[in-house]
Amino acid sequence: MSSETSHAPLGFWRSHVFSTDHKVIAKQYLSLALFWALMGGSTAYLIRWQIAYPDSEAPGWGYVAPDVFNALVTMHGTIMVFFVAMPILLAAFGNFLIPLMIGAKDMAFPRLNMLSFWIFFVASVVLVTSIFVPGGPAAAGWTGYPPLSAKMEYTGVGWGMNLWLLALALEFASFLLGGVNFLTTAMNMRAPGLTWFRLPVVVWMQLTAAVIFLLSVGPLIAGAVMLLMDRIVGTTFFLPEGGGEPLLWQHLFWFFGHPEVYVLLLPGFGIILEVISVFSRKPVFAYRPIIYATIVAGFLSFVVWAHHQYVSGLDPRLAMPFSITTIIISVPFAFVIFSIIATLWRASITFSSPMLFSLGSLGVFIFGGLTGIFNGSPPVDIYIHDTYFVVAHFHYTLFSAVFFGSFAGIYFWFPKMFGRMMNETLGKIHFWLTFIFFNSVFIPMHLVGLRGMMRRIANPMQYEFLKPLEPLNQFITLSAILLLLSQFFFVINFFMSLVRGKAAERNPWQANTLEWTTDSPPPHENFSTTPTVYRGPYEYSSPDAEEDWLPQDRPLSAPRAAARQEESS
Amino acid sequence: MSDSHSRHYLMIWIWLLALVLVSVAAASILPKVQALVLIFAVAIVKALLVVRNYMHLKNERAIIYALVLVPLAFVIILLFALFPDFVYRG
Amino acid sequence: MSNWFPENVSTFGGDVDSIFWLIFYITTVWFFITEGLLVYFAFRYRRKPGEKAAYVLGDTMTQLAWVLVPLAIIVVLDVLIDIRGAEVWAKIKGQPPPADVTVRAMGKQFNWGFTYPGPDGKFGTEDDLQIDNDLHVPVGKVIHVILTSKDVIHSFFLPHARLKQDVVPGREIPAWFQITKPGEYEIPCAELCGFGHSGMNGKLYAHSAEDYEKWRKERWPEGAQQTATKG
Amino acid sequence: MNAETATMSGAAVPPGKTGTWWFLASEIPVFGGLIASYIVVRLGSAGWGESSAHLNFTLALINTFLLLTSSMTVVMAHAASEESNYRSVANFLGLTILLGLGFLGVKAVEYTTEIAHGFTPASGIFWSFYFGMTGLHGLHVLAGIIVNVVLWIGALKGSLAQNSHRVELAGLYWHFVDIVWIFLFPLLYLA
Repeated sequence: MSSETSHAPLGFWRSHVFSTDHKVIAKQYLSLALFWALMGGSTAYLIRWQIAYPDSEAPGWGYVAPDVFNALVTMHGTIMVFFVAMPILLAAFGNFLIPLMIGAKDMAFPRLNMLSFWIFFVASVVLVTSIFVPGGPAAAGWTGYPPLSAKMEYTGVGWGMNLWLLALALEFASFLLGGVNFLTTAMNMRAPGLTWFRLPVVVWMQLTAAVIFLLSVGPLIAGAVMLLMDRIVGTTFFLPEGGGEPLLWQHLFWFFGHPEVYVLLLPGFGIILEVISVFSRKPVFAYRPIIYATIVAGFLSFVVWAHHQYVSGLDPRLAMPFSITTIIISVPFAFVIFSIIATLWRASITFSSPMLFSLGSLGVFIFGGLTGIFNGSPPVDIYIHDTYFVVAHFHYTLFSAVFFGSFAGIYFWFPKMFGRMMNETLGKIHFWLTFIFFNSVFIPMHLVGLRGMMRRIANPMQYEFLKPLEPLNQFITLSAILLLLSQFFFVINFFMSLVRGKAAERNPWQANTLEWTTDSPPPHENFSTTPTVYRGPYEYSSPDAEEDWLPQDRPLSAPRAAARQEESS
Repeated sequence: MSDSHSRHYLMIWIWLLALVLVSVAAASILPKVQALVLIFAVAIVKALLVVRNYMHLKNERAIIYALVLVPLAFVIILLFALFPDFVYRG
Repeated sequence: MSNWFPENVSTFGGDVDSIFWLIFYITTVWFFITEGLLVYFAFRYRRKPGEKAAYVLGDTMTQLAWVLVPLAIIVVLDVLIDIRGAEVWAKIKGQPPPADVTVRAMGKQFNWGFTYPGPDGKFGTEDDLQIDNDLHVPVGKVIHVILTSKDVIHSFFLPHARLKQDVVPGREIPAWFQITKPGEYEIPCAELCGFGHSGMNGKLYAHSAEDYEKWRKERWPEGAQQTATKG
Repeated sequence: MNAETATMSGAAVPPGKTGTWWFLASEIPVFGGLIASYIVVRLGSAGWGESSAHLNFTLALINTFLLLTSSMTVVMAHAASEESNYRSVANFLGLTILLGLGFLGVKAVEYTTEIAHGFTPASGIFWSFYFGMTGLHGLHVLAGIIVNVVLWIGALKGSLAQNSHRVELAGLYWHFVDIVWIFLFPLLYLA
């Protein structure tokens, strides 16, 4: 394949639509994911409205029937996890950052990279069409437990469910190809001098996330094939009347499901680690142990899945081993959290909007991690399983990476991506509103959950013991609406800065990693000359330099190099 | 075509075919349990023959070994974790 | 803070709550330590002109100890929580106490169907009673419920008894509870089971001894002489 | 996809091979999950032996022979491409494609006879797994054939020279598909 010579002028189509440039592909993923975030956000609004004011006319939509409510709940989960979180955290940041941070011209397989976006685009089209198909979209929860999801008459959803499965299968194929690309690029195309332990942490975490996804999605692809055959060909994999096993799907789903939440979390951790280190002007505390902890957590994430099934027919004897592995996996993450906090010790912190979002993400994750211990303990899970306590828990852990983590990333790398600075005051307003309304939505949700309110019920007022929760639910809905509205500060800031933002220089934040050594936005081949790397990415406030930063590719002046040499030999 | 290569591959091919016949014979002669054990042992040997010789895994770097063994380990963990729910029916 | 939960009326409900509060106090302590440290460091070490950050790599054991020691404490507390949890789990899910009354519960799209064995104490005999929605049980007795489902996965949820167990079609899952306070308690379904999931709600009538006896006489007039406890 | 765009940083494994092995690593849990489910559900319920007796054993034996032989021919093609002998690369690839098509042909005959006897995917859990596993494997064989055809045309036209390493990569994928059948054959037909 003759790779395009760098100066061959590409037409609009080749350079903007069907482009093999990893930066363009990253922006394509980002824009498609932001569209889906809008869709996911509107499903959240309708769900919250129906719960707070059951069977009333939701402004802008109207009455939400029970089956429509189930479809909204399913779509909210599917869109947010697979069509917002994964594209932004894995595909957009991974595609944009990995080649730039390792000093490569592009991904190892540029055309495969473009192909994986367009497979994701087709998956999005398939999911959108599944909404308008007779019988409506899938309505069996984002987990799609059979037999409810395996037979049309149980939910009245016909092709909507089949297309939902197809959309997921395509999305998995897209991210499988993406993962192969990320790993091959990082293994083979690092700049000279860039050894494995001089890689920025966000690259390490992107790679671990890619490996976890690659090795965990298999059984769910098999499960999706089996479920699709159950629905179309009439096989009975998950139908007990035909000798099938409904619990088999839950095992296959959660064998993928739990590693999946770490696939979402790790890129978020990587981003906030980068941002915190830059704005504290201080090296990441325990860089290498964090990487080992991430890899250990990656392996452990494969042996914890059944803590989702304590009360769903799992053999009671299995609950204890899985609660032990669930406890063990909280150790590496606690280590990473404490190390991030230790990075702040004796730092010199500037509270820019990326930094605020990273600190917010950390604070939110600590709360989410701690509520996880309630869910991990089998007896407590007997009571709180499938209640809003679980919903509140996973929104804390997911929001920390997906919402706060990716906003930190967007505010931090916007200058490099688009060549313009974002407005700081709008960023700070957006942060504080999002942080306050996020907590006012999800802290009360813990209480609603403890009172026993079950998940995915359209009308809590049909239950005597839930009636006293009406004011709380209304408060949550109001805060959720305000949380959604406060996102407009980001949308305005994003599009305004695209056009009228102050022109960004090469290194606005004075950071060390390689992507800040090239222009903003970087040219087609990223680097005029392939950089050579002399040190790790976090040499801030290093004794070797007067300023408080020392880029990876800057050779040390001779005397200092000599001093450094015998010091470290 | 260098003879050493092709002769080696032909030898492996003959071994594979022979092993197929062994497992077929085992299925019809040996009692149930022994037959099963032998059949799947033969299957593993055949897989190793293909992986080591045809896929040249024996002269690859360790990373490639890991790429095969780690997913296999996870699949085996999944298999044994499913036993209590579906085989012993708790 | 005790009204965070619906009133507990079952024997093992107290144990479930005690594990919850054990975890609650431990996590609250850690919550304030960690978040407090985060906020304090963020504020205390904000950028001051002329001051450079410390070049701390955290690659020596003395520095790492600052992270590893709290981690070790967390591991110890986690193990404690897990041991206490295992005891309660074994009590609830392990060998249940002998049954005073056994009932079959069948989840179906959109209500619960209960089958009572009747005076002869055996299922499948003609004196069985099959009624929807209402589960009548004596207070203070061990009730065994054999959970199954007709169509999709539902979840038998007794919030006041701290009991929840998914019902899976094709399987019979045993569960047990013992109510301590007479009254009416709801039995919602906690697993998405179709468009009627919201509103799928049964009723548990926990009768005192004589009320339960009166209820049995109404249901099985001729078989009144068998005492309630057999079966 | 060629090797020289990569600035070598000590990795001896060229990108093409790294990528292919990562892809195969992600395929192992797919078939692993399916086979684990089959084993577990089979051990948990009775009556699978009788159903599997209805399968046509001789056809399966022929299929096993075809696929094993195609594994040999594709590695011969790889050996030939190492020596840039693109004439014999084309011959061996052609042979591999024929054997692959033969495999699918036998599979089609098998399916039609079974369905004619009334054993469709809907007639019970064994048949669900049988059609599910062999169907998914058959699709992978088909994908492999398409890749081999593309390379075969490249070999005939001589344009394969710059990307000769692709023959090895296609071979790796083909061996993987063959190994899956090495396990499917005893699981379905012998057990």
